[in-house]
Amino acid sequence: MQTLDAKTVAGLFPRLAARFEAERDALIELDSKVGDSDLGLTMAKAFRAASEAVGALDAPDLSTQMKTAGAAIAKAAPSTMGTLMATGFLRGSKALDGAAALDVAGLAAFWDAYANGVAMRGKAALGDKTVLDVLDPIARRCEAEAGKGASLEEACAAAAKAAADALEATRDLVAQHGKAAAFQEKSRGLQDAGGTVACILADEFNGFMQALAAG
Amino acid sequence: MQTLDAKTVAGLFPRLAARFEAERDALIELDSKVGDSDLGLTMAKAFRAASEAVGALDAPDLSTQMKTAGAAIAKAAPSTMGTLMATGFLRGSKALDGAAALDVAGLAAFWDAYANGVAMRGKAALGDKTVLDVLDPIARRCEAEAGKGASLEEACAAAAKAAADALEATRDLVAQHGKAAAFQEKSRGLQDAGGTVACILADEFNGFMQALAAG
Amino acid sequence: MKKFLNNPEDFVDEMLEGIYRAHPEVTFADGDMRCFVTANPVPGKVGIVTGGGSGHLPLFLGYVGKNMLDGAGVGGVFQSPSSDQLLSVTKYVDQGAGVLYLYGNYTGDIMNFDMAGELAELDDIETATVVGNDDVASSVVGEEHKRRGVAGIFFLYKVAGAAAAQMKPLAEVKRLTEKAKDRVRTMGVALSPCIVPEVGKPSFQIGDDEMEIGMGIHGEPGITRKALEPVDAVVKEMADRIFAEQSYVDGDEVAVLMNGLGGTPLEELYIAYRRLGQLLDDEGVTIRHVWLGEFATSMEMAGFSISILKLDDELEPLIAAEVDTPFFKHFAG
Amino acid sequence: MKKFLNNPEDFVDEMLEGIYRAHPEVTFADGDMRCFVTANPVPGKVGIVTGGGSGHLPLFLGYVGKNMLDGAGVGGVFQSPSSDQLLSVTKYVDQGAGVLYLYGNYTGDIMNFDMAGELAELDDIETATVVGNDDVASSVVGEEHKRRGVAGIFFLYKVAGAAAAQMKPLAEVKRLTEKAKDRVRTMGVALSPCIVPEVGKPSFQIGDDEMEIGMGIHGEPGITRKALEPVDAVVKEMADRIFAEQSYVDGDEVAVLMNGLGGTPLEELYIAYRRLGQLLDDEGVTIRHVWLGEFATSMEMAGFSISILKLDDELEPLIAAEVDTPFFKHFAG
Ligand SMILES: Nc1ncnc2c1ncn2[C@@H]1O[C@H](COP(=O)(O)OP(=O)(O)O)[C@@H](O)[C@H]1O
Ligand SMILES: Nc1ncnc2c1ncn2[C@@H]1O[C@H](COP(=O)(O)OP(=O)(O)O)[C@@H](O)[C@H]1O
Ligand SMILES: [Mg+2]
Ligand SMILES: [Mg+2]
Ligand SMILES: [Mg+2]
Ligand SMILES: [Mg+2]
Repeated sequence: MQTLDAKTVAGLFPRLAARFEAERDALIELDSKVGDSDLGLTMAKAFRAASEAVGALDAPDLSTQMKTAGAAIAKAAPSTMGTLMATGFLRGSKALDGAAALDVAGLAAFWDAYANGVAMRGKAALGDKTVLDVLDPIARRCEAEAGKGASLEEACAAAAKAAADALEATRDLVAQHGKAAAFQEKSRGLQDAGGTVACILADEFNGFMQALAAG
Repeated sequence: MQTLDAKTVAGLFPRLAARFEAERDALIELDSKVGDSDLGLTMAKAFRAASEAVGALDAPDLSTQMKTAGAAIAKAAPSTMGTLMATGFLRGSKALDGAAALDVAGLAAFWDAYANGVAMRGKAALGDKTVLDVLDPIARRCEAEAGKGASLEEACAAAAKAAADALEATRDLVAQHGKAAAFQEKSRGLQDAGGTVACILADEFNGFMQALAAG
Repeated sequence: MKKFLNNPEDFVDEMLEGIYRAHPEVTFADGDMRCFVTANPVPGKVGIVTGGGSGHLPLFLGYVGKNMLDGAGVGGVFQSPSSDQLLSVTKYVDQGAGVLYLYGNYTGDIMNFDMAGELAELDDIETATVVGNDDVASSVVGEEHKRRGVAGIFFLYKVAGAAAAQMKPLAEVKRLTEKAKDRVRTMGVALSPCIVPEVGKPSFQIGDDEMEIGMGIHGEPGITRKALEPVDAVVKEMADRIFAEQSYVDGDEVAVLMNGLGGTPLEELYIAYRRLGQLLDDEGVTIRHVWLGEFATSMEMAGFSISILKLDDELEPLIAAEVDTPFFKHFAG
Repeated sequence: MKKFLNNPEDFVDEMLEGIYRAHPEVTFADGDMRCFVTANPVPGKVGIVTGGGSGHLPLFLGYVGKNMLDGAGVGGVFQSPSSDQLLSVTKYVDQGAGVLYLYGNYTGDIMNFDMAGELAELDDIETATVVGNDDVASSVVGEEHKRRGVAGIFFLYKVAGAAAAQMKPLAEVKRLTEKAKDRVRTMGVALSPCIVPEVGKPSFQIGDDEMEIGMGIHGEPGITRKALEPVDAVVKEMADRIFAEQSYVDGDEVAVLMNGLGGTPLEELYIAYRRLGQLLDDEGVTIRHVWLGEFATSMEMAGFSISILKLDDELEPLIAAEVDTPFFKHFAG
């Protein structure tokens, strides 16, 4: 597939909601190691709210979907990651302004805006062991795939792979932000909790595209 | 022995102190069943204080010994049992007023005053499952022994036996006073904690006399 | 035993040292730290003296201060102060108008206050006594004199303190305090025991999912032990027992004390209070005054109690009066 | 999880219902209970707004009241309030003189307050921000901006509230609050974890005989975990770290906050305070003001924190000012 209409893209949100509900306990567990255990709760709430809000819209365009999701997440889950994901969707929505359908260039623009928004709001740099260290590789990979003229399912598969690798690489980093920063060297060896969320996002985008491609 | 001089009687107090120190944990345990676990602490403190106070006196007569012990206990251990034992010694001291030496009649008068003082202060009746249900049999037994012209060691042995039986009999009673009263029927079957203290007192009086009699 | 302390035997005295360091408005009589008194006695006023075992902060000493109590005998953990100590407090506190003894219904305390009162009489100090017995769980109706005194004594302190501050005579202070006593009821629930420092282990065991409704503040048994239920159900069960003894009519006004036993977070007290408020609404009763927090604790015990005082025109203004003690402050409306 | 609650998801909202029932002096903006505001805003006064996660009562909302704060955004347990909610509070609170945002140094809160401030600006409401970062244990000297905000924010609330009540302009309120922020330091110690109701189990484990010095109020790791020592030694270790950053000279005056984390009895706080007083005596420092009790908790967590504010002539009268909120009352001397 080279493009996807807005109506089809909206099907992504129930998927995300279901996935984060399923990941609830795993994310709690992960966040309990060098955090405060809330990540599973907040992400489940965030994406349930996003899915409900988008589902309640009448034939929204792409930008409106993303904006609505972002606003819903900001309300439902104003934790660190909730706020960052909200910011990501809100910024991503601007990148899709006026787009009638989703293509790989649009996808790349979305993720680029998403990652930039997160970096701005969290004042984090690459290598600080945050969600940004997974979001940025996703954006970069999508750009590269767009340059190659890849299909949506190819781009998303590549982005998911890049995310998984990037998440793995966060193990070598030492946390500089948030509650994990207090653990200093002890955070080394652990995969970043926020990065795990980004990885799940890329994975669900991919699963969604593959299911559609498979018909 | 028919009489004991005041100087010898004073040797009772270190014995009581040592015995209650040894019974500390057992009394805590007993008071924990239908009380607040303090009995071992308070009785150890009470009789340590009594022994120290009497020990600090210069050749005190019998009445002064008992009065000093009572006052020391009142200060050191103002719990229910501490206050009752203090009252007992203070009242007992009056019964021994002017007595140059201890005989069985004096002993009987001491225990009678002791038991009456406790009953008055605690407003308890016989059968209420309190220390009184052991003190009263001690007093009655000593009176009977005095009537028979028994020796001090005979009277004390009989009183100790009467105390042990009376303590056993408290098992059949239901507590009417103090923290144990809240347990109502559940207090049945248990020996009374305060009664145990009275039984220990009679037992130590007896041990003291037997040791002296054995020379 | 996981506690912040040094030698367990010094627990009470080191606590008192800390209190005297922090609060210059209180001091002690006769060189004995356990004879706790206000530094600012009011000439001619009836003195109010309380006392009891330690381990219940802010009970008892915490209510010594302006418009409340004048002195407190401080006992060891869960033990009465001695009659000597109570006498010292009485002598310091007496300003010629006599002294009201106001404490909870426990044998050790009763005997020591009685003895102190007998001794005070020899010194020509008039005393009167009111014994708090608000714990509904500790005996049946008709046997109220056997009931334990628990958190509801807070209201008695407030009434007695305000009445005495108005320079009422001893008999009148006693009458008003008795009236409050007759109109206050408390029910408690506990989830966990506490540890007396010198004992070093909990005095009772309770299952991981169990609660005890009606437990006393020294861990005395209550009415039922059973699996923990949602707090709305727990509050309903507690409130029903209190309501049954207060025979409300529409338009009645009450004062409520939601008291944490020490280990229960304030958040949970407010959740419980929400339900109590609904239940009183259903009865047509107005909550005119409410206090939530820790007023009578058992060290780290988890649990809470509900005390309800049925107000009338005489009691309400006394409950509403301003109070300033180191541990409790109340701005009048 | 042994807690008094109904559905864990309703924990915060039912708590708020209880609070609004109990305290008519507070209310909420925009129909959202989590937008907590004073019912009596003062015309022309700089508004002081705080906010943060629930589970820390009386933080944060407990300090909304006379001479202290005007509003608080209430988050889920250990979660930030949303920027929308903070904006609603900001709009309600603004009386034309601008609003000071005053909260603790946590990423979620910072981002949401920043967003709210950006949105408020679009509505022509001027905001300024002071971020509390008093927790000595959470980063080294020179990296103070990375430190967590904990109980010491109490003093910042008091300074900001008193300054605003004097009708000082926003810039001046901010300057004074910043000054207090630079002069307050806190060290904590914890003995046990707490349980977030929706999570249902403790977020960390700690041995039966262990303490963690420097632990954060969400259970973040501190400086050392080791066997529990006598409290005198624990206080010494904590005080040394604070003293090292306050370079006292003889005659200095401080304000002290001995704060219980929720599960620690008041008796133990006073024992700890006794030792702290001795240590400050040794430094030649006078404790001009002290508060002991629960001011910033982590639900049922056992532990305490020591906060010390080094006073000066400008801060002292602000700390001494009278305050009346539902959760905290202070009669001026
Ligand atoms: N300043 C920041 N910028 C970007 N990401 C951050 C920042 N601080 C924390 N994170 C991410 O947030 C994750 C934790 O999220 P979350 O559990 O929501 O935090 P909290 O519970 O502290 O609000 C971390 O694993 C990290 O990826
Ligand atoms: N009113 C009373 N009169 C006489 N004895 C009493 C009375 N109340 C309690 N006792 C005795 O006191 C014992 C408990 O003593 P103690 O542990 O000192 O009580 P507490 O800890 O409640 O002060 C009981 O076993 C009983 O024998
Ligand atoms: Mg987290
Ligand atoms: Mg006992
Ligand atoms: Mg507490
Ligand atoms: Mg508490």
